[in-house]
Amino acid sequence: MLKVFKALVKRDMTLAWRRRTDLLNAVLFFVMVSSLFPLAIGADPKLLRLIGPGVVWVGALLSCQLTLPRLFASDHADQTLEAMVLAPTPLSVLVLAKVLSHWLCANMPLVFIAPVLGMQFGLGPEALGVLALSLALGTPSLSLIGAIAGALTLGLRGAGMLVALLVLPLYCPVLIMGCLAVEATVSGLSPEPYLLLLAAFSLATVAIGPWAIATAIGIAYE
Amino acid sequence: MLQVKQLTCVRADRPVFQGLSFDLKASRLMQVVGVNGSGKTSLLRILAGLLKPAEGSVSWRGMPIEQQTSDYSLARVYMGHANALKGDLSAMENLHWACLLAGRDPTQPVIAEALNHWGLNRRHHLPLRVLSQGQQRRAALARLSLLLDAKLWLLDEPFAALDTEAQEALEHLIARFLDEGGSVILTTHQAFGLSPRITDRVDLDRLRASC
Amino acid sequence: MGGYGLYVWGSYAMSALLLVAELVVLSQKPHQPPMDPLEDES
Amino acid sequence: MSSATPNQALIGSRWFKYASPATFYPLAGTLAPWFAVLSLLLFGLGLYISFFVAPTDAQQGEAYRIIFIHVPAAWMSMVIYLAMAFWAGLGLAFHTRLSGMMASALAPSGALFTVIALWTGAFWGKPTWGAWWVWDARLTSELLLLFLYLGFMALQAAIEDPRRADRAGALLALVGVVNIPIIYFSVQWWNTLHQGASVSFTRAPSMAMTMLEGMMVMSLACWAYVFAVVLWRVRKIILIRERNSDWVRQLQQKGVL
Repeated sequence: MLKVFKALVKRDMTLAWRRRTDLLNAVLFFVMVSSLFPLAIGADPKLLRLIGPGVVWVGALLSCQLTLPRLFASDHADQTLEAMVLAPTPLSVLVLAKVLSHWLCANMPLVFIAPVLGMQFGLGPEALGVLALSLALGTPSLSLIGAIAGALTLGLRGAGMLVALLVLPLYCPVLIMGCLAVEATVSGLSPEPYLLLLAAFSLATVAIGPWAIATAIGIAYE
Repeated sequence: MLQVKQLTCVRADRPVFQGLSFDLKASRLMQVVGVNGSGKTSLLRILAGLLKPAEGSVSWRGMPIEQQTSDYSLARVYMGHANALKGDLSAMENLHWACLLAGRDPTQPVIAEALNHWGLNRRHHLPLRVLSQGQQRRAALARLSLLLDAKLWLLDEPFAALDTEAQEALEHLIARFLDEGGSVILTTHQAFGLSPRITDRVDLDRLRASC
Repeated sequence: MGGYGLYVWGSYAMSALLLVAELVVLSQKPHQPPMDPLEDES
Repeated sequence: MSSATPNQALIGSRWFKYASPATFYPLAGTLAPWFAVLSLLLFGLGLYISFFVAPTDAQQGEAYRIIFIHVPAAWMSMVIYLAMAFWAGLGLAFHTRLSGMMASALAPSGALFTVIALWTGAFWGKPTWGAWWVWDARLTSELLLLFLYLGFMALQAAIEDPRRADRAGALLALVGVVNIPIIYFSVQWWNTLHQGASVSFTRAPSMAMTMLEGMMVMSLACWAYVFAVVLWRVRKIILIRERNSDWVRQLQQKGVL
C-alpha cells in the first residue's frame, strides 16, 4: 500500500514538473493579485499594513483554487482515473496521495512566496513568519476541500467556475483564522490559538477528506 | 468463477438490455456482440465494477464484486476503448505505474522486454504523446503481457485500429492467457483468428429490453 | 408606525412577494426535458 | 450494495412503504393542501399578534416588529439545510431515489428563506444602526449559508443524470452541514475580535411574553408553508423523474395530469 502511495506521489510530481508552466501561472496569478491591491487602495503604509495579511491570504486561496480542477480532470479525461477506481488499494489512499502531490506542487510555492509579497505591505519579519506558517497549516485543508469539489464536478462543463462556487464558503473559516493569526502578531498578541485551530481544521479534513473524495469519485462513475 | 444473474442496464431512464445471466468458467473465451448502442461497453463496465447495474448482480467466486475489495481487483483486468495512458509520461513510466496500481511490481527489464515484444524497442523513454496512435495502442496492449497472472480479462474492442501484425500478436497473447487458465470477455466487430476458440457468445440484440 | 413604516412594510412586503413568487414558479407547467427523439419510434 | 437488493429488503417493513415515489406521490398530494391551509391560518394569527397585540418596544419603537419575520426566516433557513442534509444522508446510505428528490425539493425553499432573512435583516439594521448591511456575526453566517444553498443548486443544475445529481448534491450537503458550525463559530470569533464592527445583534430587545408568542406562531406558519411548498415541488420532481415509469403513464392516460 505504501509503495503505491509513494509511487503515485512521485508520478504526480513528475507530471506536474513536466507541466511546470501551469504551476508557474498559478504562482504568477498569486503575485499579480496581491500586487493589484496597493494600486487600487493607494500606498499609505499604515493602511497597507492593515490589509496586508487579508490580501495575501485571499490571493493564496484563489490561486490554490485555480489549480484544483486539473487535479482530477486530466486523469478523468484520459481515463487513467478508471484504473485507480478499479485498483486493489483503497481509493481514499490513492486520492490522499494525489492531494498531497497537489499540495506540494501548487501550495508550497505559495507558502514560500507569501512572505516576499508580505513585504510589499510593510509587514514586519515576525508577521511574515506567521503568515507563511499560517499558510502552511491552512493550505492542506484548502487542497482537500477543493479536491472534494473537484471530484464532485468531474467531467462537467464549466467545472472550474463551479468548483469556485462550491468551495469558497467552505474556505471562510480557514481564511478567517489565517488572517486573525497574522493580525494578532501585528498587534503584538500571540498567534498561537489561531495557528492551533488551523492545524486542527487541517487534521480534521485530512481524516474525513479522502473518504469524501473517494465517495465523490464513486458517484461520478456510477 | 464469474456469475452474472438477471443483469439489467438502464441508460438515461431507458432500459438497454435485461435479464442477462451466465456463469463463466476458467479458460473460456466469451464474445459479446450487438449493434452499436446495444450496451456492449456498458456491460463490460458493469462486469469491471465501474458501472452499477439497474438490477441483477455480478459475483466473483460467489462474492458480489461490490463487497469484496482486493481479490477481484487483482484478478480482473479491464481495457476500455481509450489507452488509459498519460501523454506526458514515457511508455516505461506508464506501464510501471499501471502494473503497480494493479498490485504487481515488475522490474525494468521485464517491462522493457514486453515493450520490445510489441515493437517499441527504442521508444521506451519517449513521452507517449510524441508516438503515433498505433504505437500508443501497442503500449496500452503491452500492459496485458505484464498481467498474464490475472484471471479475467475484460477487453472492449481490443482489435480496433490495429494493423495485422499487432492483431496477430494480440491473438497469440489471448491464446496463451486462455491456455494458462485465464478467461476473456471481449467485444469486437471484425472477425478474428481466435473465432474457433470462442466458447460463449452473448448477443445483446436478443436481450434488447422492450421499451 | 412611528415613522418606521418604510422599513416595516418594506420587509413584510418583500417577504410576501418572495413567497408568492415561489408559488407562481411552482404552479407553472413543469418544463418537459427534451424528449429523446428515438422514444416514439421504438 | 447494488441499488436493487437493499430496497426490496427495506420496502417490506411498513415504515419504508412510502419510500417509493409511486406510493409517496398520492400521499404528498393529500397532505400538501392541509399544510397550505394551516399555514394561511397561522400566518393570519401571527401577523395579528405581531402588529396588534405585541406592545411597542421601548428603545426601537415600531421598527422591531420586523423581528417577527426576520427571526423565523433565519430559523427556517437553518432548519431546512439540516433537513436537506438528513435526506441527503438517507439517500446516500439507502440508495432511495425519493430522498434525493426531497433534498432537491428543499433547496430552493431554503435559499428563499435565507434571502428573506437577509433582506429583513438589512431593513431592520437601517433604522436601528443606520446601515443597510451590518457585518454582524449572524447575518454574515446567514450570507455564507446562502452561498452553500446556491452551490448545492448550481451543482445539481450542472449534472444531467438525475441519479448522479442527487448523490453529488447529497455529499455536498453533508460536507456543508459539517462545516456550518465551524463557519458559525469562526464568524463569531471574527466578529468579536474585529472591534471595528458596529454593534451586533446579541443585545436582542427584551422579550415580552406576547413577542415570543408572535415569533412562535410565525415560525409554525413558516413551517407549515415550507411543508406545503416542498411536498408540492417534490410531486413535480417525481413526475419529471418517473416520466418513463408506467404508473406515471397510467396517470397521464387517466387525464389526471
